[in-house]
Amino acid sequence: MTTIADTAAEAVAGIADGATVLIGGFGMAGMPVALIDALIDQGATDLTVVSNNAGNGDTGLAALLAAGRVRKVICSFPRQSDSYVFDDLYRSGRIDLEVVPQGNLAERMRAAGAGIGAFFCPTGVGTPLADGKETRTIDGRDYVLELPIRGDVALIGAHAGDRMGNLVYRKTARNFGPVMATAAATTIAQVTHVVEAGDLDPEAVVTPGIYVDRIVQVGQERA
Amino acid sequence: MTTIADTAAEAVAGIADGATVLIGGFGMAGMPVALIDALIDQGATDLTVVSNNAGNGDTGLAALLAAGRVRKVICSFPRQSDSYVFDDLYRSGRIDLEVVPQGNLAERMRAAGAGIGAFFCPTGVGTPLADGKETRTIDGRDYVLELPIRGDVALIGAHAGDRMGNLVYRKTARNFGPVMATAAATTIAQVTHVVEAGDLDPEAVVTPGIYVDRIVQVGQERA
Amino acid sequence: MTIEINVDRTVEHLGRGPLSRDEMAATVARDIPDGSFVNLGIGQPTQVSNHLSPSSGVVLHTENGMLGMGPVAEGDQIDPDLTNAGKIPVTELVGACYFHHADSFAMMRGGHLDVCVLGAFQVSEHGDLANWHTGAPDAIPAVGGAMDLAIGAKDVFVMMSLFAKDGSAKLVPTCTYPLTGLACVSRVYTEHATFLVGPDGVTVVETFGLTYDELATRLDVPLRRLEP
Amino acid sequence: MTIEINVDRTVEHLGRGPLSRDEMAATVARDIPDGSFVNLGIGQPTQVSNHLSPSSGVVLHTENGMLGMGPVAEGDQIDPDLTNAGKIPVTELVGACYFHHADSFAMMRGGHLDVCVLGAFQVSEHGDLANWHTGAPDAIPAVGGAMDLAIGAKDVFVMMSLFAKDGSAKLVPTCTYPLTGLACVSRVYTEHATFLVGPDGVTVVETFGLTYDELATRLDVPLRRLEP
Repeated sequence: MTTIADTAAEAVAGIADGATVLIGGFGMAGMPVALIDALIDQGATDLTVVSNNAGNGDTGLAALLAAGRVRKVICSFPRQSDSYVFDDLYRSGRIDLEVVPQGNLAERMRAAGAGIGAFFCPTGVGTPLADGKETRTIDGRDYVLELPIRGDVALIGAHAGDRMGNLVYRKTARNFGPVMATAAATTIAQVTHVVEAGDLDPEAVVTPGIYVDRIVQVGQERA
Repeated sequence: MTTIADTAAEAVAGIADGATVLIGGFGMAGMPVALIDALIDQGATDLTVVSNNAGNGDTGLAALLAAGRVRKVICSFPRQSDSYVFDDLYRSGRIDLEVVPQGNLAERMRAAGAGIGAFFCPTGVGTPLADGKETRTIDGRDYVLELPIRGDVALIGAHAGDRMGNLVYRKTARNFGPVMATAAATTIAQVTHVVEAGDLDPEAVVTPGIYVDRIVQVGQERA
Repeated sequence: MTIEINVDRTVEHLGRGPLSRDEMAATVARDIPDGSFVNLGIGQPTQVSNHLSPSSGVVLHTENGMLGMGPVAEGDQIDPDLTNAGKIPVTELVGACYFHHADSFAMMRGGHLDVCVLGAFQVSEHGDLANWHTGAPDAIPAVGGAMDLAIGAKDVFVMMSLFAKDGSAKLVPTCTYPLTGLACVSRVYTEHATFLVGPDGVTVVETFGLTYDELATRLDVPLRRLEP
Repeated sequence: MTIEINVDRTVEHLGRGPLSRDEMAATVARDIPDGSFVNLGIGQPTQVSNHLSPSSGVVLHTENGMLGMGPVAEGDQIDPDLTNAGKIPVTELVGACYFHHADSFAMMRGGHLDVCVLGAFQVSEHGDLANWHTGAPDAIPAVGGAMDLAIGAKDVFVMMSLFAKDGSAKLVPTCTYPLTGLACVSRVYTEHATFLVGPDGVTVVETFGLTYDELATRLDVPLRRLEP
């Protein structure tokens, strides 16, 4: 059952030290900045963060890293022109990194959400990222065995959410949100609009409300 | 690139003897009856059909079975109150049957479409449907290894399709259509409405046009 | 089992007969927490929906691709594109949504449903389920979503008569019919009693029209009383 | 390789210098069949889009969840919710659609894209690709979608300069940089020549500003002429 939180602080209450937190967004598109800011205030530490990137500039995920709350990042692309917060932590040995091909990152979370125990994936065969992993030839093609990535919590951004917890997104800000929502024990969404049940077209709902535990409206980001 | 066929006959042209044909629908909802009728006229035989059921009454898939064109059915639930065509073929040894749990049927086609070589699935562990299959305990839970199901052709029903091949469905008639569209070398959709590119909301497209090879409009089934 | 039971010791409802089918459905409905996401199997379990009030906030899932399923459609409501898993026309409630079959079974297999209610031929004392095949040599095998449902929900409730037509108990030490799932059932609702099943064996929650001791004499499985 | 080449024997374009970057992009665009679904990698490959006419029916995929991507957004078109894989604001063409990351990479991994165009540090004579990591000990590893793209499309085209800044060839017998994918590249477009690579080794399709024999003396891999 989905609850509508009044504030981002209320939405992130209870996230525990040591939690694995899935954080949506591709760069800044879809990044739940208000929830991350609230998580910084909330104080949970020793976190493992799963996200496509490892922070841009000084805001959002980068601010969480700068606050020293993250033990490990699992991502596809930490290195960016403005990833200086992560770069510094990494080079000084203050953060662990697991690099995962972007599609494997998505598919491993999808497996967690879908109850799949592991899957044979063709991506990365013969590369350093497959080192030490089980491989198998199936029907003449080589595959690497990949395991699910589960979250204790997912923090995602969406465009609108109804009181049932159903979510719709906007353009490429959709990215990892729908997958992460399925892969975490508790999913928390910041949305631009909270709407009434029935206001979203049942054919166009992207994330069914069953995956969403808490929603908070974070202001009209655009007209 | 999607082509708009003028007739169902044109849409199913070229389906070869011995083909594996994925046929959408759950009961009659979403079943592409016009395409199946055209396939009967087209004459391809020795087919393997993958579908949730094995035909209802005398129309659609049941008519294809009655015409003697199907060598094997892969489905979850052949036995229904009105599956007498299949029942008779099966009991008289004139058709092969592979029964697959409904979710495995969907996930195995999803794997084919998504380039996954195999996956460990918890469904069916310890049951006769897992006999002879590889099993593995992962993180304390038992799983069975399941392989992809690929189609040479998918025949599906949808509500509307645009000239890019994008499809939307209607209510629970969506069922297997979007998954089958990804899993076949050639996907053929019968739709109630062919619309112009831009007429479908880009946020609400269910099957991207990349998965759809041919579309045919089969008349206004409802006002 | 993730759902708490609502009594702290075994209750014997005497001075009455066994539950009717409708009363069994009401008993299951009573035990489904408000706001749960629930899948009701084909047949008898669908009757549970008659006892779920709209104010409960219970959301029904149908594995052919919908959350927010409403009651059976009647008259003009009937739409061939909107059916339940039994292919019976149903309706859509406010706040519903649709998804395709792979997404629907991912939802189920991934453990996101709170409760699934199923019928059964047999349930073992440790929660093994047999409900898809009698094993008869002339039967055409057909599994549908039974195996997916059995292993998917956080709690799997079985609704069944406690005894088969030949008088044999359906709650058994070991299933003799082909299995649907291993150690998947958490509760069994019958006309004579409600049971918890699982790693610790069988615990009797309530009896209807007979005592715990009378029940024990009619079953081949060791029973335990519920105790505070 | 699934896309046919447009000449039947090796062509030497003499009396001119090597291709400019823009000419390389035009050459790649020329070889993409009308109606293809194409992913253009970050950096130089994005320039290929400048040479794809709207009438070609080529549909661009961006792995962050879109088919039907349009040109880079300018001025009022800029929308932070609509970017390409390089996080640059882009536009939406008529007939576009959006999907989430797992669906987007399923589309790629499942072999549904016709062509992917990537940059590279090195390509081996049999089509191994190295384009994600220099292997330098102080480099922060970052793979993004490179490995997924490498194994996903039906045809993987590489656009790169034929020689590194230190003069060493980037078309090599065996990659010395960490691999992105094995035997995945089908064509290599460079300023000096266009090559087919794969199980049969390296075939020269065209040269620009030098002869086949001159090219052969500058590379350590065995070359073959294209012959009818």
